[in-house]
Amino acid sequence: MIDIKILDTPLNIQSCIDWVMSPECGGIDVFIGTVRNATKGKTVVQLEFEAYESMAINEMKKIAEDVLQKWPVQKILIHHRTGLLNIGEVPVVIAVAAAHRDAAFEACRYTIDTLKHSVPIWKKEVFENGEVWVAAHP
Amino acid sequence: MIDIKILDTPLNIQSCIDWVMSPECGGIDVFIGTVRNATKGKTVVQLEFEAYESMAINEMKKIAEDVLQKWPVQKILIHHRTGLLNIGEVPVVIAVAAAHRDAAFEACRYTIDTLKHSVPIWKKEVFENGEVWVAAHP
Amino acid sequence: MKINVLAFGIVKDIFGSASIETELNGAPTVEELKSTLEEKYPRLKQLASYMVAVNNEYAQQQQVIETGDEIAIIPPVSGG
Amino acid sequence: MKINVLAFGIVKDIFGSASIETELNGAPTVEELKSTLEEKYPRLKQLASYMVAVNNEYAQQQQVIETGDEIAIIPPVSGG
Repeated sequence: MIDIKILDTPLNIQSCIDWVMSPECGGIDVFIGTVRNATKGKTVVQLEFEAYESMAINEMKKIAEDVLQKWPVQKILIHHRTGLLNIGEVPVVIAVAAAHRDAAFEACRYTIDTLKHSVPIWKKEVFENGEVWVAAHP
Repeated sequence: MIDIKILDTPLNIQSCIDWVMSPECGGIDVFIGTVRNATKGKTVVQLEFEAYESMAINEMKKIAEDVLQKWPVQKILIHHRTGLLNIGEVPVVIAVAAAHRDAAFEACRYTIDTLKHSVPIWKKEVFENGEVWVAAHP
Repeated sequence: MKINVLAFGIVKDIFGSASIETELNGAPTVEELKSTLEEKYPRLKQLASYMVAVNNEYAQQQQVIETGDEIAIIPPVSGG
Repeated sequence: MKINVLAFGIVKDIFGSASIETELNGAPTVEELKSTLEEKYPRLKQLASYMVAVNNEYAQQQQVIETGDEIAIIPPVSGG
């Protein structure tokens, strides 16, 4: 089972975990991205996330379907937030439930790695004296 | 920072995650063990966990200190529950926060793998018609 | 043929807008669209890379754009 | 020397109690404790394996047990 969402409100981690829990599963791995207060030694004030929503949902579904093909995973959830986020807030939650923990760990890591590579979502770092779209320039 | 606990009451996953969150961290990996409804095709009714508490705390601390040596991890939490657990309940929560996600994933997986190998906690599977201490016999 | 092009992230800054309209001849390919846009918005060439999406899918250079397709410029992604 | 031995998991079932007392001569090693216990409780030998903990640490076979040490029998663990 797959649950994919892009939300402009705070992500509810407990609800994400509740959704993946099931009596057939023995292990859940959850990845939670959080906004760091610094990047490459520079103080970060806020992050802004923008998504090309229809395509981002599309690409996240592809990743989730891929995971269900590759690993014996029961449930996978990917929630990504958009808009302005403060330090410590959560842009992304990925939760994977499987009968055995190895599959949960591997699938969860694959999901965040692939998401960062292929899903059309963009992050702008807001500093004290300027802002920059991450990874835009070489 | 390290937080190790053995509790005979339900684990609060959200509090575990709140404890590891910090402004220096960009990634949190959380492993949640859950009680499965079956093992090797047999229906499980309940699990009972017993700990040699003082030594289990000791061994879990060793794992956590080992993690802080081996990976650039900020915070690690290991909470294990004891007593009778029903299907879907949570015997263990491990949460690891790091600046970067690779360290969080690797440290979290190392922690649960090592815990299952070295920490003096025992699990009894309760079936419809009998019960068995897991792994006791060859 | 008139093409509406959606912009995201830094491309929105480059276009100065969340979408622009551009005129292309005949049955243009993705490659031709890119050339035309790069001529009009040279800062596109300074990006680490960028892709074109057609109907919510990453498109190849030779893919032909058809009337009604949803076209978007995808600068390097950085979600998660 | 009287030794109090803590039991957990299946060893509690084998001993029929959460702890037992046993008598050993002189300055016994962990190995000697195991032999004595296995004689009294042969089911210990049917376990996949078991360790002895002295003062909350896994002990080697040749470790000498001293008065006041906390001794526990650790059958195969299965937490998590």
